Amino acid sequence: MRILYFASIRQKIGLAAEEVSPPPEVTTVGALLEWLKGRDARHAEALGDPRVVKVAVNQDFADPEMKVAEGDEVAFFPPVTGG
Amino acid sequence: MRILYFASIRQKIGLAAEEVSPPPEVTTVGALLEWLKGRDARHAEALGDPRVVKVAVNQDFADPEMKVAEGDEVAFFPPVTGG
Amino acid sequence: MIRVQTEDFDVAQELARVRRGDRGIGGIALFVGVVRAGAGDETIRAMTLEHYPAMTERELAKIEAEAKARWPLEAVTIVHRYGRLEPGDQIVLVIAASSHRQAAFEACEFLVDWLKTKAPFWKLEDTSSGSRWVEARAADDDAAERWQKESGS
Amino acid sequence: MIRVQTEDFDVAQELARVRRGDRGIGGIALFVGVVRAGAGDETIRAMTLEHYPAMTERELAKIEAEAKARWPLEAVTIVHRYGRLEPGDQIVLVIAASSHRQAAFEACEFLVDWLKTKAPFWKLEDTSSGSRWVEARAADDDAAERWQKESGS
Repeated sequence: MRILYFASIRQKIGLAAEEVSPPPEVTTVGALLEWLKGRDARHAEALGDPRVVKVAVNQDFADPEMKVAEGDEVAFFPPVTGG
Repeated sequence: MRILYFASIRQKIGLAAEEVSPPPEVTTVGALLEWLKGRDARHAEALGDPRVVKVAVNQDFADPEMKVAEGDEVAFFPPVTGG
Repeated sequence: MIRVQTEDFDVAQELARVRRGDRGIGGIALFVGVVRAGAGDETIRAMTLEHYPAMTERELAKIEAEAKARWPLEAVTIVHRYGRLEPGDQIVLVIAASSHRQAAFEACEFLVDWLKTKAPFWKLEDTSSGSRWVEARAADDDAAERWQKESGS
Repeated sequence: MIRVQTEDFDVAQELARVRRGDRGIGGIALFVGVVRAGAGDETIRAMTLEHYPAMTERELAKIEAEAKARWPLEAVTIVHRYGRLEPGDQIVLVIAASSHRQAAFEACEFLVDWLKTKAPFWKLEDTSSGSRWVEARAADDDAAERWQKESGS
């Protein structure tokens, strides 16, 4: 599973992308987020505040309940500020 | 008093401007309009429908009650369609 | 900046003039009105805009002042053409620039709505079925009316 | 027409492209977003826009399709820049052209509101007091939200 980080979340984690293989019980966006937060202190801090962590699965905005699986591209980022 | 006509009203009357000297009892826009309508059939027809006759006195939109006097410039025109 | 002219205008040049030197601008809303080629089944061959010069200048100045009083604007531009125009020709340009996009959008729309109902211009269309004066639309009055309500409340 | 690019854009050229060949257009609403020089007491030296390329294209296409479904539009253009920009630089251009001005205005405003809340761009400001990520504004969410309500009713 390919994980992407953008903007302040990318800066805090210090990575733009990583390949991960979460355990089989990680089947939703919410579970994946919790699992990633358990990786190290930087992940925990960068992904800690649910109000400022937005998620996209395969380039579409996603809810915590949404399913994720091997092969998906999952992106974590703060609220967008374009325009 | 200088009278100006624009657009369809100008076309119907066949004049863009005329100098008039209404009698002393013509002191308002409304009275002036009635007096002009009495001049001839073309004036009567062009100025006959109050819904489509707008008035400006000295380049400001005016109501029928507004005063007019010697030296004023009074314009009659249909509703505007600019923009 | 207000101009009433027969010549065409250059949107890029007017936009550059608005932006020049003002570093507080964050959003610029523009409106360009053009002559349509037809309405319904008819073909429009040309359009002639007549206006009341002495009054036009005054009304446009009032409209501009009103917009500047209502919104925090860094710049306003109104360019309105008169004379003979053909389908595809530009008729009017309105630009409103502000530090905030919402103010720019609202002011631009307000200016166009007021132009349509308060600026002394009249359009004569030369169509495939003859020449005729464009009639004022109730929808334009309604569009202008909503700004009255907002100011009165 | 959607483009995401580092290069600057030419408003006149984009406007000409929209107008070219379409004789049904009566009104064109445009919005140009530019980098402000400051916010409050701070001076902004530069701004860097980051985006999520694969998702940006998809979201912009969705936003464009949504606008075309809601309003009778003859043409839509969205150009959004990314990378490093300086005060006064253009960031985004939105053009909506329709036979009716009201549709052009509404669609243009809708597109800008949705861009602000749905397109995956992030702004890093380099200010006189350090570098910091621009925070999303509740006002932008509210502005986008009103279009949701209108569609849901």
